Amino acid sequence: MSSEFADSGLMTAELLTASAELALPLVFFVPLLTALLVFWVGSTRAPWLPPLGAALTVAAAVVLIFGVANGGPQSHHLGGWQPPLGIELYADGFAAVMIALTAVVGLAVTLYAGPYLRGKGLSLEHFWPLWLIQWATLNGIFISADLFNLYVMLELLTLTGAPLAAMAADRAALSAALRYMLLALLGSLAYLLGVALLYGATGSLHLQEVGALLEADATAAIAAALITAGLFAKAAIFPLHIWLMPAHSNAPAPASAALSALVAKAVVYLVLRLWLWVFPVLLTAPMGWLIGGIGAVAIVYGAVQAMRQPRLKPVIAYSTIAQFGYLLLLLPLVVLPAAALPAWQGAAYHAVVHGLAKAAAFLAAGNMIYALGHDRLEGLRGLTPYLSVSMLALALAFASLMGMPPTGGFLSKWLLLSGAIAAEQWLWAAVVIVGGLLAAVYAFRVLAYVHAAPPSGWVELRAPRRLPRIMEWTPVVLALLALLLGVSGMPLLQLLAHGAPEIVTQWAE
Amino acid sequence: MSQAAFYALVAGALTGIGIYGLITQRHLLRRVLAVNILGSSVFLLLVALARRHPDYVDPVPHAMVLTGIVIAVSATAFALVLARRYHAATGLTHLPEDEESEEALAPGLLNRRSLADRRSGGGPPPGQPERRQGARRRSDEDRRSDEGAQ
Amino acid sequence: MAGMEGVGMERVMGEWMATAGSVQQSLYQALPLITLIVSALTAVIIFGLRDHRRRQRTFWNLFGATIKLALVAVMVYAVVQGVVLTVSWPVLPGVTLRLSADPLALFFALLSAALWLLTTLYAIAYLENSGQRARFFGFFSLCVAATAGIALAGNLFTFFIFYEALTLATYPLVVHRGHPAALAAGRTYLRYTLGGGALLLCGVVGLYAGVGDQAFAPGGMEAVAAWAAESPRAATVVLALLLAGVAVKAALVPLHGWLPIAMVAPAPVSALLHAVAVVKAGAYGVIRIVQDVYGADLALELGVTPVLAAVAAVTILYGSLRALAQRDIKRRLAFSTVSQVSFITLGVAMGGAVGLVGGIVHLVHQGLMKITLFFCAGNYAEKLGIHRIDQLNGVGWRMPWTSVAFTIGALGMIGLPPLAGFISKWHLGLGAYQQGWYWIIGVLVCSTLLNAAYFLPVLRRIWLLPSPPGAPSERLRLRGRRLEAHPWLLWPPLITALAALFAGVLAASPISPLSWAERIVEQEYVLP
Amino acid sequence: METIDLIDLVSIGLLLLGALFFLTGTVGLLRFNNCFARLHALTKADNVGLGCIALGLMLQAESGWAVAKIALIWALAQLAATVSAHLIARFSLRLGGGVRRMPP
Amino acid sequence: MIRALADDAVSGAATGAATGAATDLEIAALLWWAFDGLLALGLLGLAYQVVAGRQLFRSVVLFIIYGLLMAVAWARLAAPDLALAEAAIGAGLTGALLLSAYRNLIGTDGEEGPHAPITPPAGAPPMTVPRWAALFAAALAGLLVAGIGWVAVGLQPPEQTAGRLALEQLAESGVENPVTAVLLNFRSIDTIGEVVVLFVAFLAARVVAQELDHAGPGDWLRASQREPLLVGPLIAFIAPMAVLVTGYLLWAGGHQPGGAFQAGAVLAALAVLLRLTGRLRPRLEPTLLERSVLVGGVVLFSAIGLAGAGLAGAVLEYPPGWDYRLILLIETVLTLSIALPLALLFSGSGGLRQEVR
Repeated sequence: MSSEFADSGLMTAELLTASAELALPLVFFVPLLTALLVFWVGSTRAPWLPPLGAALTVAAAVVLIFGVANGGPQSHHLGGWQPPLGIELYADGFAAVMIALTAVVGLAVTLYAGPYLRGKGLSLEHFWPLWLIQWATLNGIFISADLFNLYVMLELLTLTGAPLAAMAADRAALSAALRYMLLALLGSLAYLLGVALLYGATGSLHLQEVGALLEADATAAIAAALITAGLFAKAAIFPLHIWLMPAHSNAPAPASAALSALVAKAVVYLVLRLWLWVFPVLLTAPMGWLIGGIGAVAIVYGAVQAMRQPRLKPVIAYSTIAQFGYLLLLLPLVVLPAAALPAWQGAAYHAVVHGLAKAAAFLAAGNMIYALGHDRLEGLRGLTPYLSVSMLALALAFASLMGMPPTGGFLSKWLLLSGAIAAEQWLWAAVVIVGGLLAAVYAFRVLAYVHAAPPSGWVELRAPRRLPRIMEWTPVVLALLALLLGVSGMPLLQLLAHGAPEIVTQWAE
Repeated sequence: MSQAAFYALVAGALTGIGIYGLITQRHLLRRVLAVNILGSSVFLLLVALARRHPDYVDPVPHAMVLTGIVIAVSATAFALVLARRYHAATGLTHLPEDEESEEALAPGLLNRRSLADRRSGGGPPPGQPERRQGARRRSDEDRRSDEGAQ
Repeated sequence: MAGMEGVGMERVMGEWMATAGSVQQSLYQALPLITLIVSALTAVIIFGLRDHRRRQRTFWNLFGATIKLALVAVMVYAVVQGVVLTVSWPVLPGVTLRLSADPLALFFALLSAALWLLTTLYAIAYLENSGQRARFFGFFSLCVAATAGIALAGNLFTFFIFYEALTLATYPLVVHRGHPAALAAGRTYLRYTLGGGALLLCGVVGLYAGVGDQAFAPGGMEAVAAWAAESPRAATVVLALLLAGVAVKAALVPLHGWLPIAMVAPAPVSALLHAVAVVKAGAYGVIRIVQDVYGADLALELGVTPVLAAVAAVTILYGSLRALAQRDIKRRLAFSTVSQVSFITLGVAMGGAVGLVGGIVHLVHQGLMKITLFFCAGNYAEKLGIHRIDQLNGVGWRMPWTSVAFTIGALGMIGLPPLAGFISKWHLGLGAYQQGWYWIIGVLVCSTLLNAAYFLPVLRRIWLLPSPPGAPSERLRLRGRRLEAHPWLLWPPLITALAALFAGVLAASPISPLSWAERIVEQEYVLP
Repeated sequence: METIDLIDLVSIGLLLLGALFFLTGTVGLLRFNNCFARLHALTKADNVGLGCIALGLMLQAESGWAVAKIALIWALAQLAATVSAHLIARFSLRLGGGVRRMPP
Repeated sequence: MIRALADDAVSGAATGAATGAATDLEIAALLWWAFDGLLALGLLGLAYQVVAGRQLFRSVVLFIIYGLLMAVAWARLAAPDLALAEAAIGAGLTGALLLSAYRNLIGTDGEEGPHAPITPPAGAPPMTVPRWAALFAAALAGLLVAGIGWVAVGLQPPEQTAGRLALEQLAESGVENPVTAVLLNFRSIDTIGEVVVLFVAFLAARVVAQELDHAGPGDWLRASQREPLLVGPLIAFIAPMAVLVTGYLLWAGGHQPGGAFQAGAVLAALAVLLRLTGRLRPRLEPTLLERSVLVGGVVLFSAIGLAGAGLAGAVLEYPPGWDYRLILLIETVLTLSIALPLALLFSGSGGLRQEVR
């Protein structure tokens, strides 16, 4: 934060950093307890409770972020026990950035979900507790520094995600949820197997300690392979991605926004955190090339599939698969001295911007479904007079996904690219450029429909349904935030610098 | 070879059986069984690891396994409820593997026909329900109208 | 304004919020940023208006354009005083977004602001009853913001941001009509511009990897010179990438395909974007890269400028030849633009001071003349429904004012002595002579002949041939008004035609584009 | 193995007897072809076997609580065995003879 | 005497203390190895049958037996708490869930019911994936087995483990049973997470199971008075016994194997039994009491945890001297909060109500 803010609010800054350590567990407990309260009271009798809970969670998140921004990484030993025995909640820059993203997108989803689900006739009774617990779990994943605790959180993530995907309870949604459940269960058991081997080898479950004790022997390699495979299954990275498109596109719009922008993102965040904190000793060039290769293939595959989809939400879902490829490019680059810092900042920045843009895109698609009843791309023709604001949000979101300059997406692409070129990694630079162009193809294919004139003899059976004001403006706000991140990246990168991984900072001196 | 190592080997073998079953069997109930076997094998490995020290028994893996068992039973319960509801909705007890039956499940999902139709110059305006080639079951046709998408 | 005298040297404001100086001072410094924000704001307001609010939209459109013109005028005054207004803030570690209003920037900004006002007038009248106008004018103002950004960019990173933003803002205008042909044109337009953008991005990132964050320095950056000395191969590759990326929008031969196809857009769009904003952005980019990043002599040393000159020459000839073969008015004008813009590139690539003056001044001259021609073509299409050249028989007597403007524009393009076109060609020829590039003089003569070949027959049809019987004549009393078209459709071409005439005839006067260009070249580039 | 006192001898005998009964019960389960015969073999042999093993263990138990617990276990096992045997018999009776379709 | 022999062998032939009866030791070790081998064979055989068995009903039943054998294995590996939990939840409850799901999934798919012919009809769609997938799965399984096997054999136990620390600091945790100490004091957020998982599973089932019919066979039998003779007395005897065992397990959790999870599981088993015999009927929406019990466990635990931040310095830290009492209070409420969702998951309904005569 710039100096002017600090000296004027000296007293508040002290208070903030002191209470930041307490904000760490609150960020997990506040949404959890709100969810239980909402279930206990019943959301019909207290419709104001979920937004209030969301506001409190955002407040806790803001206090925590300020604490990290001013006082560096925050840590809290649960139950007062020291790490190897007890569980430590640890929030460094990367976690604070992701918590900020979750707070913003979470607030947007909470405001959007009420009118949307009432409009679609889906029961809010079960959506609120599931969504708020999911939010608590997301914050839990970002701040937990214990391997087994992360397993419990991952399981919670799946169990809250699958019912949201199956909420529409038609054949496609049910088969998608079932496929998601089975693959996610396989994923979490593989992760648990990896954690068991790590515990067997090092005797501790704490992230930093396991990273320190681990040597590059067979056990560590097998554990790393199992954990990475498990997390790839849960985050639907390329080879194990089959469940993502049906699940994300059949879930109700707010749920698919949360699933794509936050849930799958949190699992990819975990992959990066484990590889940078626990397995840096294993992060050799060939391993980096393998994961980078998977990322590159994911970028191309996701984009190619996105070009072929006849409906809007599958296009956005496949673009999620593609965009995760960028995050994986971090691993091959982070081992190279010239590319470590820019690649790390680029990947984190991309995670935030992608989250905002993806949520905006899904909510805009939700507006279209709310107004027209379906989301086939032909329906977009001539829709602009009715849904002009949502179409603007969709355009801005896609601009960010493509990495076009005025938006934040461009800055993350710039960072990744400058890292790659500085380290003479022409392959990864080419992947970033080609990925941007492929994203432009499927993005402009959708935007062409938005601008296309309706075919002659167009018969509109019934006028599109009027959108409630809040549903119309939430995606635009998210898209503008992604645009704002394009204006200047300094605040976010300064926050990210706190507690950067040792593998990145080692080259700094 | 100590007793713990022996049981760890058994756990490894059980993991192999579990993974093999999960991938090859297509019946939903058998897949849930395979997941449970996989889970119990991971827990067996954990308990075996806890038993390696001659002078004490490590309680932390025990706590992990206890938590794991409860999580496994809740995940299984939800998977079974999903399978029951899926069976009630589609009458099938296995997930559609290839794309074709995916089409039967939800034409909207991979709308093969409208792609071909769009290539031949603009489908009918979306306002009007599109004529679809007969999917396998006529009755499903009428129930699945445009408004079905959520 | 009196306080400004004491401030002689260039002042850079580092922090995002100006800490030093009084608010009046910081506001004055941040004028470039305010210009950008004003045009962006008008776009947002227009997006917000519903389609049927015609009156309010017209007001905001004109209000935004005039305010922008006024701000640019203030900046011009400041530059005349010798103060370069600059504002910059850090976007990423080691990368800053920098806006600086130096003479060359304002030269282009003034051109685009003035023509923008006229085109807005023209567009409001032209799109009287067509749909989706809120969306059209919203993106129209976004384009003006992007062009202003390109003009005022202080370093290559900022230039690239607004360069790509221009693509985003122009695509919806190209596909505005929405019918399949427009969408196909849009796809082609994207294929070229995004491809070019990717090349430019590689170049810019390569440059930043090699040299770091450097502001545009007249005569080339020292850091780039040092870097080129140390690794000439990398410097050449980066320069080639930069020029290739910019060449797409400057419509150099292999990458010009999008320009003729994009003529399917409505007349104001093709008039402004493809005659002034988009194409000129490319040419302006060439000037900035060759002059302000590498410096003309370093570019010559690396052997890139001769290639560039050759490509420009080929484009000139090729453009004129293809224009000759066109039967549709707008496509002929498009190909003529392709060839005319390459004059600017040729002027820069030659390296001589006089050649550079010719290139830079042609930036304005070509803009004025080409926009007049597109306005007249639009009028013909709008009023008489004429799209092909052979329908133009006797139009001169039916729409005298438009035809007069058309004639001035056409003659200017050919390069007849008193008009603007001649001035730039004269300087280009002189510069070529001084530099010893005799074949360029040949190219200039050839292109003049070709221009004459494809413009004179058009003029002959307009004035000398009798109009076919029964052709609609606009001379009839239009509800008592004697003018042949809606005044807002008629005045813009006349004003630009007069401006072109004035730029040519009174070239020697201190406030003419030529003198402005000479001042730029003297002040900015100390050339042998 | 110097002095084997009487209690150990008796408990070893009881445990072996119990194991024998379990063996006979299992053989009965595999050999008989209809449901009722198999039920008969199982309930009789296994319960007696369980009783012998329980007695054998009671002799080894240190505290009185352990004896009580083993007795409780045995009682509950008996209850469960009888009820389930009753239910299976009732169910297969109504089903029709309880004859297995395929020879074992 | 036999007991002494057994204890020596259990304490590990590795020590090989050369007592007078060296040969007895080897015999005991040999016997134990035979037992382990037999157990391992049983486990592997059953697992294969469950996964690749022809008949689905046989696989489900064999899975329950597999669960029991696994409980024995854990008892053998000196993990009594886990053996209890595995027997009650792993084998018992999961088995009940599988059987009730099996009853609903019989039918159109060619999989046989208890009465259908043993071998599935020829026309049934292939129940296994194409050949290449099977080969891939076999290769993957083989790789995994080899990997884990190689690691299991080679892995040297680290000298300092979290477990050793837990045992050293057991005194301050307020309970003697190390597993309960880890669960409710050292790593208490995992336990909160786990109970939330149960609650979320219940919610998820509610989202999906709206229109499923919840009538069980017991309901019809109970209503039509044609209930088998012995079921009444069984329930009369078993119900109080189960509640007694729950209380005992809960109380014993402090110093012996036992605790909230095992007690909750027994209580859930009782509820399953009552549901099967029609004494408890499904209700669509949970009542206020049921909702309070469902959220009570986590809310109380979190409240005490957050209060800990004020009173004892860190979240989830018990004020000194109060830990045993608080842990016991939390465990009692947790038992209910674990038993109710498990019961509701089995009955697939929102709530349960007494069967009215």
